[in-house]
Amino acid sequence: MLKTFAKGGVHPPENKFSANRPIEVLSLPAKVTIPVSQHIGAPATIVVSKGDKVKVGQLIAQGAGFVSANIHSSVSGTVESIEPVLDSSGYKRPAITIAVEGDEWEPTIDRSPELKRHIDADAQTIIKKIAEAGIVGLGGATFPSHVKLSVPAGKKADVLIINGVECEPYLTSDHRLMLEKGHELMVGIQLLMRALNVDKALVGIENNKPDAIKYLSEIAKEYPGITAHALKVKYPQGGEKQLIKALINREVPSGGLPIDIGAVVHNVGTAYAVYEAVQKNKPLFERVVTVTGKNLPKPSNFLVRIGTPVSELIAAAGGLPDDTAKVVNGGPMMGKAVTDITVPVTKGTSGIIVFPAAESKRKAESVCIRCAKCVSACPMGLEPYLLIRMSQRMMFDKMEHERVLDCMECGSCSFECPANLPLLDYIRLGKTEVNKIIRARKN
Amino acid sequence: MAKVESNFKNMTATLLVITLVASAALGLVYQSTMEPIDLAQQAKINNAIKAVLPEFDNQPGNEAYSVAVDGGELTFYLATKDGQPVGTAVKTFSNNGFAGLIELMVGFLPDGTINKVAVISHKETPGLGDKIEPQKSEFSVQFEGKSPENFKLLVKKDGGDVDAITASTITSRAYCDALARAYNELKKGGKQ
Amino acid sequence: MEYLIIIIAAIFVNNVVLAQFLGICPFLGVSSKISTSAGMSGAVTFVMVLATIVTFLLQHYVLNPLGIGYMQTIVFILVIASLVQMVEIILKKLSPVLYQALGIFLPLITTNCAVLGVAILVIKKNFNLVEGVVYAAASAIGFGLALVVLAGIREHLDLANVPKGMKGAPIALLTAGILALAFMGFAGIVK
Amino acid sequence: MSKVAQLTKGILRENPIFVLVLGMCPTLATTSSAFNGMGMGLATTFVLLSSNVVISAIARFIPDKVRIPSYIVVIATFVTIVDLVMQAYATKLYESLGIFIPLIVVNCIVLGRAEAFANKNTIFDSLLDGLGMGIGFTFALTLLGSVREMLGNFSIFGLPIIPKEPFWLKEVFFHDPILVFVLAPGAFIALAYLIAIFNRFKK
Amino acid sequence: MDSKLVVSPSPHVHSGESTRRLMFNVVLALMPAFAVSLYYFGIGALFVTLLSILSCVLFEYLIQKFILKVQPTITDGSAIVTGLLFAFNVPSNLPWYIVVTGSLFAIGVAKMSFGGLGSNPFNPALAARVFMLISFPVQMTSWPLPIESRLKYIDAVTGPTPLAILKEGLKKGDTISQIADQIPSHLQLFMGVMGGSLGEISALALLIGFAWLLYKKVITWRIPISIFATIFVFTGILWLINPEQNADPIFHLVTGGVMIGAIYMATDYVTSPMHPKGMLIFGLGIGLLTVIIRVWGAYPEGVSFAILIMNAFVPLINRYVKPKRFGEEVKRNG
Amino acid sequence: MNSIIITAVLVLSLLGVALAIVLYLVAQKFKVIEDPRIDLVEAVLPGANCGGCGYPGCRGFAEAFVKTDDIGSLFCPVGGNDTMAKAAEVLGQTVEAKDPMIAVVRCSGSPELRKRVVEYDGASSCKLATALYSGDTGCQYGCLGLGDCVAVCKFDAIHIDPVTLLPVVDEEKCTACGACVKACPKFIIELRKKGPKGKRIFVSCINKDKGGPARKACQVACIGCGKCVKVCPHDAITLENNLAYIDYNKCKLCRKCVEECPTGAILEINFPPRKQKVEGQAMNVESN
Repeated sequence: MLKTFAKGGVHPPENKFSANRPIEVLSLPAKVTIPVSQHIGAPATIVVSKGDKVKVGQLIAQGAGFVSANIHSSVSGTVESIEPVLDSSGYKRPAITIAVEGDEWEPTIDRSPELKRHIDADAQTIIKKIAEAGIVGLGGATFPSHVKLSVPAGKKADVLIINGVECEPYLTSDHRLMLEKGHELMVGIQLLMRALNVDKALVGIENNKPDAIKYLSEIAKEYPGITAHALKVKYPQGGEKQLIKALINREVPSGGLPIDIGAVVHNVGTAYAVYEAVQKNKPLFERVVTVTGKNLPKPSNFLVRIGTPVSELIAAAGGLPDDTAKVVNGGPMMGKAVTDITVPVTKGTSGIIVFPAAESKRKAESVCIRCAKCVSACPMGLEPYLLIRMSQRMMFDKMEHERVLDCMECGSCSFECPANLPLLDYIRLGKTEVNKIIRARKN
Repeated sequence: MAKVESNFKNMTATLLVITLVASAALGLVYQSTMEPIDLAQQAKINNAIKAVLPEFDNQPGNEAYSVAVDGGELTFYLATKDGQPVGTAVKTFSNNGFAGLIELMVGFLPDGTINKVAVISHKETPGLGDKIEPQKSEFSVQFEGKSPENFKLLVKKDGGDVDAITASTITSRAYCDALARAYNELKKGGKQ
Repeated sequence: MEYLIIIIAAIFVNNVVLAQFLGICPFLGVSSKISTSAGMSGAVTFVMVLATIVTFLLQHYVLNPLGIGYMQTIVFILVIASLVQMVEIILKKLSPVLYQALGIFLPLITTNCAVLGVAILVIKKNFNLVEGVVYAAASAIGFGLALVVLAGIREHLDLANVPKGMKGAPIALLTAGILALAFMGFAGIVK
Repeated sequence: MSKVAQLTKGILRENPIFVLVLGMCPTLATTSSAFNGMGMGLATTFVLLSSNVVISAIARFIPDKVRIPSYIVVIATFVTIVDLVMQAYATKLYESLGIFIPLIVVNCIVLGRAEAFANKNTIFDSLLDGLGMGIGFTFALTLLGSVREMLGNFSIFGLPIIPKEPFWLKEVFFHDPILVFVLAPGAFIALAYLIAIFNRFKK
Repeated sequence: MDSKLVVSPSPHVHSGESTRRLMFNVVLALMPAFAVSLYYFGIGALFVTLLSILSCVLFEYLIQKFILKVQPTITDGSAIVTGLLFAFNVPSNLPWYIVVTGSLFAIGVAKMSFGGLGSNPFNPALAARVFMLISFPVQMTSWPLPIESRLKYIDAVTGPTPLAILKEGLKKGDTISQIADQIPSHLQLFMGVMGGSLGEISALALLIGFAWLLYKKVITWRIPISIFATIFVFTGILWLINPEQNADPIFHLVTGGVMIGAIYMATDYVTSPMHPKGMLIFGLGIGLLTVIIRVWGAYPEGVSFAILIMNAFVPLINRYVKPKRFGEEVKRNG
Repeated sequence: MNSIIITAVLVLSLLGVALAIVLYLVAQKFKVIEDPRIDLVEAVLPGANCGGCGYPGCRGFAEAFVKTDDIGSLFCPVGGNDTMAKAAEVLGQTVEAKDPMIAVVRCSGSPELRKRVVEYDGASSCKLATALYSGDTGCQYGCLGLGDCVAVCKFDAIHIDPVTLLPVVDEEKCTACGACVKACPKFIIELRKKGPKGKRIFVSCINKDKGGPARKACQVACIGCGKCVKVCPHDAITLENNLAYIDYNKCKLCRKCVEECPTGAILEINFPPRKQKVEGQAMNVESN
């Protein structure tokens, strides 16, 4: 019996069309648009101005405050404009547009392909380098990584958990990364272990990637303390709390963080970025993105510069199919539908999924028949059927009581609902309102 | 309109007056209705007896006597006309009803044959057991003019002569049980 | 065993509300929330037992010996009304906590015909004092059970799309009706 | 408000059962037949009428703090009178109404009208009000009783409503009445729909 | 691509499950039992079932269209399930007007008055059955004998159910061994050779449907199994105490409405608890009440009443029995 | 006299006296002190408990009203001046009359004038859609048309027009309680002076984009050209962030700005029709 988390979860069709497509480097676009808020926290402060010449890897926006991250240019060229541009949030937000001229990198970056296994940086240096490189959680949460590594006083991490689950259907970028950059990943994990001062790291991988499990288990033998673990395929195992529960059987308390029970979770993509930042001095300005879809001619995994328009990726994957009616940034369960395919790739873009018209629109809602499928699907043990009714009737104080804030918006409830109720929609609404109530109470 | 103040004296006085008037009024009404109420009670018993016996002219209620039996009580009412006995009404019961106690009034003619049976009270299921009431089914008619000597007071299923009410064997059994009890006591101590 | 029969009969078989139609007004009025219905049940239990004891003593030691049984109604209701008020005062003074939980329901109890009804029934059924108390307590529990269950269903229906005309009293009555149907299943458990 | 309106408001606009939803216990308990319902309604009307008149007459002599007990005594007196009189002259009805005769005393309508109307209006107005409310109450009980009797016994005021001819009417369509309506659950269900229908027509 | 892009909140995929499919699976699961009842009760079973389904669907349509004035939703299949279950809970010789009245009560009173599918606190088919049982006690308790009544409807030969034989015998003062020869063997009971409601007789057929529902994940095992277990244990204890006054637990499981009630009626989504623990409590309650009514009550069968009573408790169970939250142990610190 | 009557009289009288004593003691010992004026004030309030006054329900308002020194600072938007005068009467004071207000919707972007560029498919809630994207049109300020304002209105005074897909305020029913103002996540609804005979003029747009993008997204957008500011004789119009705003306290309803506006973003309501029409869309809103 394979390990998995205890409660709830669903198993959507996997549809991993691009699993066998090696990572390709996407050719440079003519222009990139780099938003300055690509992470959770305050937007970064822009440090270049219109007309400036920039190089690849040059700092163009400085992290503002504690929970924020640096942003670097992903191309070389001229800053064409600094003004609000529509991004995948659906809003126009401040961004730096750079016209690409050549491909000139900052000289400090080590561009050699060979593996650098020896680690000479100490914990402080590692965290500092990660912060400088602007690394955020690449699984999609985009939480600044250096913040996660700075364990608050009085707490102690005893285990590092590496998320190679990739439980979202369709996406394969982490899968390819594990297969193709296994050793770099291992070194990255070791760097993270040193930064956290732990001697144990567990890599959790779902059983639908047997090649990755086999490969990583093998090479992990060379890296003391690191082990790879196969997990039963069940969404949302990639959720921090579920992954911790599955691997070490600890439960993060309600309202708490993984560090409260001694665990820190990082994505494999993040670990790879950490390797590049610390060992190769390379800031985060490119990432692996899966471009896929049922009717897309050539589902692929691309190494993409941040700021590249999504339309370029789709073009490289064979072009937008005629029947496309929805384009999603991220996985099908938690990703965000974009309002325009020209929006730029950001640090949090793990995949672009193109949906045909037939699968784009929701089916008509009927009424709740109290089948309790949402209750059994919820990995947090909540009662979505109750929450949606409360939310629709604006009973927000009661929703707080029902722990609506524990919801991590995995979408399992909406996925399962036979009545096609917009459960998660209303729960989200409730969460926003409850947060407002809590804030008002604190003031 | 000036309200009366709520002080101790006023409050006590008010209540006193009201209760005085109320109790006096009630007393008067009670006195004047005492007799009609008694008469009504009498009439009720007489009516029940009338329903099961031929015409009589005495007040059987005044000459009733009771016998304790099987944890209950049977009451015998002797009816006469012109001094001649016309029959005995027996208030009888059975505890074996579907929902407990069933009370019947059985009218026996002087020769021991059943004249008529009326139901005084029961809690049987409406639509099923309540068919023992004469106005709800023909069930009770089958006993009329039968003497328990040769008409076995048991349902046919148990080897008797009684056609049970459809789907209410238990009630029918209890009914027979009550009748049998009345007849047995009547034979034992009755017919004075 | 006899007490057990009285208890089961009063709670399930002849439930005060569902089979005897006593206390319908509070049953409909206070059943929109579970918490208030629970408070009401507590208050009713308390008053019902107390009222039964007092009225029982009055009936058997005052009214009957004096031959004025016909004054039952007027005496009982006066006693219950003032009893409720006294309980309210005493509670307020002695146990503010209890008063908070039950007190607000006390004024409603005067016009709860279940209290007067049970007091009269205890006399009618020829119970002795202990039986009377047991009967009163069980009746109150039966009342509370029906009330809390109805409140649960009504809270559930608050979140449902009850047709306009059925909202409020009709749907509560209808629920009570089906509840009464279901409770008929207990028929015959106690003779 | 005109005197006529004073009288008629209780019948429809402020009907104690269908609109105010008061006095539910006797409404449900005594309406297994139209006759019983009407009997209960009339008994209540008498109490309502008399207590309204008396209370409006004596209201201003009663200190506030003993208002309620005084009213209760007045009401209880009339209830007991009804009780005794019915026992004497309407034994059958008295027995089928049972405990609900003394319980008129706690019928919210009676005390409610005393509190809300009689103690601040003239005797004549109170009389009209009591009469109107009583008629409304009687109307509601008779209606409910009729409906229940019709469905549960196929009769109204004891008279069968299904004609004997043609025979197939009884054999095919109305073989057996829906018994539940003369039992406890039927009372709740019938009243629920009567109020719902009333709500519908009110709008 | 020339149409507008669709923007919707996540998730962007759906399991494809629908109310209609769930209902369809319930209907499918009831088919073995229907086949058995057709075999035993013949045209009566066919007529009553079709009439019940037809009138339920028709009443739902008429009420939604003309009284509530909403878009009729008869295509969701719930009215069909209600009709089917109501028919399965009545004798196959039930006069047509009772079937129609029952359907009207199920749909009009027990379902639509509360707001339709998803809102009704009581199982419509069961509420209707109990309503009819009390209204028409004779017709609702005259059970056609299996096989013999195949070609008859109204004038079928009737006889009591095993439970009624048991109840009556015990009331009369007989012992179990005296009654035993009037009752079919356990195997016959299991196969369904007995008088009873048209769909409840064959435990075997109903269990086949149970397996289908479990396989299709329409229901979970919790409610049925907890009912079976409670009845088994409770009657088992009584039986061990006095086997001459109490029937054995197997007898209790395979007779009457236990199977159809536990598998199809108690598990009705709308009227059963939402959480695993609540489901177990619900099943326990139904089991206990069933046995209490069967053994001590006036009615020989108590499953319908038991489920209906527990239906009333479901809101309370849902409210006070909550699923275990993730990370429950520590209190929220924000 | 019969002895039964005498005992009855005695018993009941004793009971009556005993009760009177008890109740008297009760009345003496437990007096509840609450300002009776609160009830009186509450009685004159509308009882809608809408919270438009800023207090939790009408009772809360009544308490505050009785306690406060300056009753002029409190106002019940639902009841309006009549109610306030009555309430003040209870306290023996007078209040100054306030100008009646009404909710206005500051967006005229019907689908015809403001092209939809994407299609929304989710729960019908503006708040929710706001979290998802800026709207289904090129204008990220405009009305989403999902009706959060309709849902919160206690007076049934606001509805989404099926043609324009914009909220329309029912002048008769609107009490200016402000619930819709709070509910709109786009801040499109504003409380403005109702004006004499309901006449009022306002800029029906809150687009802060520059002229080009604003015009491109919506034909009736305020493009921040400033013509109205120049033409206004009363200094009532200000321009900030490419958006004009008319101060309703200064506006004298001369309607010069309406004629001047090149896009038709300024609306005039309840004016008699004039000879030359500005644009069709002004009629749309008027004809509610």
